Amino acid sequence: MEHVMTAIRVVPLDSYLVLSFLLFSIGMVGALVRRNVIIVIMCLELMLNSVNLLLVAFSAYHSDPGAQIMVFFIMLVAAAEVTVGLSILVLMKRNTDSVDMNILNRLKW
Amino acid sequence: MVKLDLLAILVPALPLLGVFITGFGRRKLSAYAAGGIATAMVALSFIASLILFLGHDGQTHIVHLFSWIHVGAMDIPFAFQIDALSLWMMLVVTGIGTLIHLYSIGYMHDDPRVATFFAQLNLFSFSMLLLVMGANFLVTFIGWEGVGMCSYLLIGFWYTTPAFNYAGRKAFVMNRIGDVGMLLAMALMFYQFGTLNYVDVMQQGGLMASGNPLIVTATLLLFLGATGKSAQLPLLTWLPDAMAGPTPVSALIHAATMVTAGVFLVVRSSVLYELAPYTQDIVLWVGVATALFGATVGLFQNDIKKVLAYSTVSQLGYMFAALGTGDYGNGMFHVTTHAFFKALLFLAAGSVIHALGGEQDIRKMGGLKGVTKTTYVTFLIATLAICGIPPLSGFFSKDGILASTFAANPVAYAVLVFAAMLTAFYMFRLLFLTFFGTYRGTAHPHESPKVMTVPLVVLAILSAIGGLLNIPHIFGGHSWLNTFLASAADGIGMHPLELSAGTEWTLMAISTALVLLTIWYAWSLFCKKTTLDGEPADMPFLKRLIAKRWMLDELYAWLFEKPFGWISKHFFSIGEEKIAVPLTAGTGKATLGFGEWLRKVQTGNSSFYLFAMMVGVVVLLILTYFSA
Amino acid sequence: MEVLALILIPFLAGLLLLIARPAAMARGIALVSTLLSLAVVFWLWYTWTGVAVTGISHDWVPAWGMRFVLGYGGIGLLMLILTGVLFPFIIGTGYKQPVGDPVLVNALLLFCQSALFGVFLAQNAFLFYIFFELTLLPIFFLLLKWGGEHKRAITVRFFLYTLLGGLALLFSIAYVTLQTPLPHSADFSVLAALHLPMHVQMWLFWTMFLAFAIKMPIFPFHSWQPETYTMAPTQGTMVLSAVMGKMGLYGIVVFLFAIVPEGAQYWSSWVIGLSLFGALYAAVIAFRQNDFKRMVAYSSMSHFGLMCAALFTWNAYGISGTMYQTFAHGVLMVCLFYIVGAVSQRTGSNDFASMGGLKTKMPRFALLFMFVVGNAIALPLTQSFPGEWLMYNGLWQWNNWTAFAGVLLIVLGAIYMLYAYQRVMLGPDRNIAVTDADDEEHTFLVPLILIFMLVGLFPNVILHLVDGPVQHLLNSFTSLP
Amino acid sequence: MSALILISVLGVLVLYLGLFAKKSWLAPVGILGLLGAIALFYTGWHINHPLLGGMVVFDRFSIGFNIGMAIITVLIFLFGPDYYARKEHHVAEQYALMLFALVGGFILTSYSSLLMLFLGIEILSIPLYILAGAKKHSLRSNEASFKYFLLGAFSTAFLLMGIALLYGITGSFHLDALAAHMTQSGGSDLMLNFGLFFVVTGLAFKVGAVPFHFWVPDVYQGSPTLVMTFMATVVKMAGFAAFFRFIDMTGMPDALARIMVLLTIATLLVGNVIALKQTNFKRLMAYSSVSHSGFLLLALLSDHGLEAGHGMAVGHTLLYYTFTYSLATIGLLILFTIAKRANNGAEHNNIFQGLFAAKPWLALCALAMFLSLAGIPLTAGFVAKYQVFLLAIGAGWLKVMLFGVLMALLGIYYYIMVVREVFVRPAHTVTFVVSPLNWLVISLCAVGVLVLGVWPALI
Repeated sequence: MEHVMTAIRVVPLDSYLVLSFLLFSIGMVGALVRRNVIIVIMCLELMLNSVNLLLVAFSAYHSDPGAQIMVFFIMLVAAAEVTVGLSILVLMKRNTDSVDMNILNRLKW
Repeated sequence: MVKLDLLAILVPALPLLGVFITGFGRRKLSAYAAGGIATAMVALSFIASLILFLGHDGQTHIVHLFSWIHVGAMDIPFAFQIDALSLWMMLVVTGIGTLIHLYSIGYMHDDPRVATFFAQLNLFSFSMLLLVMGANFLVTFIGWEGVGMCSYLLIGFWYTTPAFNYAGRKAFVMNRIGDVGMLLAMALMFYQFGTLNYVDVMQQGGLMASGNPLIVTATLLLFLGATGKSAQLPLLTWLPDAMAGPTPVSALIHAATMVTAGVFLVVRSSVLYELAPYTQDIVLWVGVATALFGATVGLFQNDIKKVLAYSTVSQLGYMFAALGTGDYGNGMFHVTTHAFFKALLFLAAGSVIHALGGEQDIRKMGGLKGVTKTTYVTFLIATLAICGIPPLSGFFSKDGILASTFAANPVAYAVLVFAAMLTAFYMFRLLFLTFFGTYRGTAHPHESPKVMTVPLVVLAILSAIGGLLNIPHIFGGHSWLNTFLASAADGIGMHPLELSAGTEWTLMAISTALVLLTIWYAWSLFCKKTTLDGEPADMPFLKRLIAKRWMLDELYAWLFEKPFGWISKHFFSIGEEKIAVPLTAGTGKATLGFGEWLRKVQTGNSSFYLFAMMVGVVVLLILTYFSA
Repeated sequence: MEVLALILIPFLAGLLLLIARPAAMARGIALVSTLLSLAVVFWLWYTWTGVAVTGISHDWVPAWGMRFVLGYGGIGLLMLILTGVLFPFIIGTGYKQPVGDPVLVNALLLFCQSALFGVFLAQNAFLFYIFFELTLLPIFFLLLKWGGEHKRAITVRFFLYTLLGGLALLFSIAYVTLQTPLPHSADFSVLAALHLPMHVQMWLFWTMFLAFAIKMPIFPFHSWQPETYTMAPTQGTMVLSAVMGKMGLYGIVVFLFAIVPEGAQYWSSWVIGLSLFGALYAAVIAFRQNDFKRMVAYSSMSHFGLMCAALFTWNAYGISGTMYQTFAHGVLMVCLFYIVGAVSQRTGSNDFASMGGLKTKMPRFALLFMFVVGNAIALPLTQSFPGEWLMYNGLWQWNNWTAFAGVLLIVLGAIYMLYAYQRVMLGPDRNIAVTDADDEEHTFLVPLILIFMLVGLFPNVILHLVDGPVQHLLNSFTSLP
Repeated sequence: MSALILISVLGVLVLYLGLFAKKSWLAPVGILGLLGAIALFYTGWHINHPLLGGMVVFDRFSIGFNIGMAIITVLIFLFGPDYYARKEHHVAEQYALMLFALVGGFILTSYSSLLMLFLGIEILSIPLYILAGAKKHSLRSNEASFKYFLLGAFSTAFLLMGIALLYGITGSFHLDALAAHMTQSGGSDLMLNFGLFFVVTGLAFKVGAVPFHFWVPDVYQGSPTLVMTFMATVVKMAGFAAFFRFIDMTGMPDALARIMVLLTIATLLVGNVIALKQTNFKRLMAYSSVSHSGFLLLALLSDHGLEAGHGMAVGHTLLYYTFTYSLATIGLLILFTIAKRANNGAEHNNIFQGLFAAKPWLALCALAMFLSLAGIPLTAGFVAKYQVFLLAIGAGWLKVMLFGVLMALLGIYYYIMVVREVFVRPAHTVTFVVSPLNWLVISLCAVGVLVLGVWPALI
């Protein structure tokens, strides 16, 4: 286990930061520009995972396992969330026969 | 003293009682009952005043009833002051009042609201008595406003005629303008002296240096009040219109008593005026100017009452001229004699109007001396009196005034003499056109009933012999009235005339001669042949101007009434409806509009929401960056 | 205990009405309850010894200085008298000029009276505020349900406008409460003791004054008043003008003069200027009004202007005069609005055009009206005169020219009141089918007329109530550091 | 702790009851369980020990909030039977999901570790995503759940980013560590501020603060009324509890304070101004909920300058405010359901017309609750606002506070407009059908609002 940590520590922390920020931004922008709900959900996952990456990196640098527990929780919750999300998507497909997220805009003003 | 207190309270209380009786019983009482009661009340209060007068010991008595307004350092009692001045005014008011009440019984007996009329007439007597008896300015002010209100009510007594109501309002409002001065003067004096009791104010004021600006201001403001009440320039246009009221009202309120309240007020505070020579000059010249104004306008009036009204204005001018010269004694004397003959003139005129069934235009009269004998004779006496023909009362009072004016300022004297000539002219014009020549009207003239003629006779006698009250030294008398009034709280009117007897004789001779000359001229114009004025339209300019009362009413209408109405309308239509209300309502509307606009942001598109959230995040993030 | 009774009697009576809903005797019950509270007020007056009374003092929420303190000083007592005396008449108006469902109307009026008693009894700023706002609710519903045209819009506007002031006041109360030493207390006694720094008083004055200025209303904040008065049912207008407006004047005395005296002193010239201008402005407007009720509304605003101006002159005559005048003005307004109601009830409209020449048909009514006019133009020996006289003195002692401006009001007052009287009563009979004043109207107006004549003759009965407190107020101010 | 377990088990139990189609038992069982939980919380009032390795602390603050939320949930459950009367299947899930969400709420009030914060938010949210979409065949319901899910997930990502950054600085998820670090670093560290900011973003989303409020109106309007009630009440309480806990434990550096001020002002403005023109009652309530969030943020703001853990006055105010607000909201939304049925499905504000004529008592209750929301004296809403004002002035936020006063005035306007409807006679006759249970709940809420308004010390 220990050598994993060291392996992680090879790369300076800032690089992890930048990378995860990049991933996060990619996800965010993707969620903004794409209208297909499935892709949007994927983008959200990407954002979450960027956070996971960051957490792992930190835990390595702090040599504290807490963050990795957190990562597991995040994965778990993300799974649950996506389940719900997809089920909602299914409903949506049934009702509107489309997966374009702006098709649903009856509620406004 | 109890007796004095009781009487002093009775004097005003009786007319008030009359008000209640005639007022509450106005439906049940017959015309004569109401008139009788009202008259009785005033008569009784006359008797009470007479007893007080006879028992007067030359001292000043304060009858303290109760503390009226008491705040902090201000304690204004409800009290009467019994001294020579107030006693004299009480006598005049109740005396003349009684006669006029009596006369009214006959004059008003067939009016449906006669009881109300008498109630208001009694109320007037009550207020007038408060005015003259008040021991401090504020109690006087009660009466001051009270008489104003009564005059408003009585002028508009026949309320179905809009013109009369207008006249009433005009009178009241103009008086109110004067009252502004009075109120401010009182505020000033209270601020200065910490009291409003005449005795204390005069006592403290007397210690101040002559020409003290405070005194000048106070006296000027008081005089403003006086001009309002006594119809002096510039606040005189209400008096002629006030003739809309029943003739007895004109006689009592607008000739004999109320209009002299201004004179009374000035005499009351003569001590202050003595210390304000500046104000005295103003009083003198306002008086002179008014005398001239009234006299000129009187020349070409065709309404019998209007003529008398303007002559009243002019006579009041004489009184103020006297006060201006500091000759308070003769001022009061003229108040008295004027009360006699002017009341008489009005009542006689009323009798004529009554005889002609309401006709007031002298062009439709004439030749009445055969029909209405008593009226004619009494009217003649009064006319001679007002023109100052010796030895009638008017001669003495007017001559006294002329003399002291000459002493003070020859120019003023000249103007007043001229005014006296004009007076003689228009009075005789009136007399001739009314009683001489041939009847030009359509009605069937008849002499008035006894109840009306008796007062005429009494007044005629008074106007004839009234002069005896104050015969000057030059005639071997010793100015009894002056001496008597001098015993009042604050030695009034004691100005030994510094004129040689010779000068006095000359003055008398001059004025009398001129007057007689004028009378002859009037005779030649209106008695030998009857010349009638047409409408103002076809007169030469100056004459038209005079006939139209120097356009004073038009001037005021143009200067004040119209602009005021305009402002009032537009303050509302612009200030309120265009600015104030729209502003509030507008604020609300604007907010709602903002809401309407802002809700559009909630487009309903999820991607926009995401975008908006991200923008929010980024912006705030940048802020955090810079503020961290 | 009496003080609590004052608040409870009307409140319980109102509840009774709401629960029992005795349509037939609703007015009777309401009248009895108001007379009952009037009796209590008179008892308080009778037992008044000249020293401030604290009836109830009880903790509420100590943390925020909210305490339930009821009591009254001379000025408060005067206000209680005002409320107690006028409400029987306001209720009585319903007999001759019924509006809406008697149960609800009277219940609302009673609630309003209860709240008003609360306002004048409260000795704790927070308590004061609560009652201050509670007075609004009944009026709000009264106007909303039984107002005239545009009632919904106007009512809401009025409600929000007054609440704006209220919230500003609440803000000020919260602020000053936090300035008090721990444990915080919003009692007037405590608040009066703290001397806030000048720069605070400068702005705090306005946040407080706003509420009262809107209530009265004073010139720039008046735009709600005429339309509301005109639209409101007669009883509502009476409450608004005769009693609720006085909360403004009372509030100025208990809040501004006690808590921000220097601020009040500093701004007094501004306030006096605004008030006097507003007074003249309203008086001028009143002259050419074509709507009788609106004309009276403007006259009321004009009077309030004068009162507020005199209040800020900071001398015994101005303040006492104003305090005295609150009562006079209340009586006057009830009379006037009753007359407006009675006349427009007969002619079917408030418009002067629909009136004129009524005196021939209704001479007795004209006489009553004449008395009221006399009071309205402040003839001496009517109730209004001593008040105005004192206020003029106050103004004069503050500055001669303001006194001049103030005195002009008696001219303008005469102009518009007499003109109104003429337009209603005088002139040729236009054969409008109207009936003369009946016994009910006499039983309503004659007592009021007696009141204002008697008080006018013996104003000291009112003045001696305020004299002491006013002196005390002035002394406490002059003794400031 | 035991309460947490109890509620979770209760949820499962309810689900099983659903399996055996004991529809009429659901609400009673749920309520009994909740009362039990309340009792347990109450017994735990004085014990204040950390649990789960110090990741959760049941102190007075959290227990107070928990009891409050439990009570609100009880009231909502009391509304349930009538609301679901027409619905045959899948009623149990609704109750169960609400219970699960409630567990999330409990965690949010008592977390002392960012990990638990994250978990709590998710446990609270995920059931709500489902509940919002409970009406399977209603497009609106579907849209509501979708938007809620989408935006929720989005904000979660920010929250996590924030947590990660904070962890990166302190090397621990524990709030105390964070507080400690801040006290020594003085809170001027950029990364720290970013972390704090991202976490605040996530929380701001939950409480519906502008500009993260976009979900509120749409979701409230779309989701079933009962669910909306739950969101507007319990979720708000939990959200602010979490928010306060975070702010109070960590303390508020000036940078964050500035952000908070902006959030507050924006929330007050947008919430109130947009509400002015709302004609759909649910949407109106949604915006009013936003505006109330604004006032609550104002209260949070006055925690600025207090050192960590000393904001109990603020906490108390938040509890009082949210609880009384929830009371009024429940009552009104139940009334709304009744009116909606009476006007066959319309949601316009004017469906309340004729209420006073038909049901005077309920009308008066409605009046009380509206006035409470508007903040008129003698109602709890007024006291709540007054507390906020006191706090804000005490903390020196005078200008923000004055702005709040103005906005409160706007608030009064739109509530008054609805009140007006209540007292208007309708054009056509409407018959309001009120089940005794609903009547009870409404009366309870109204009376509660008034009683709490007169005796605020009760909370």
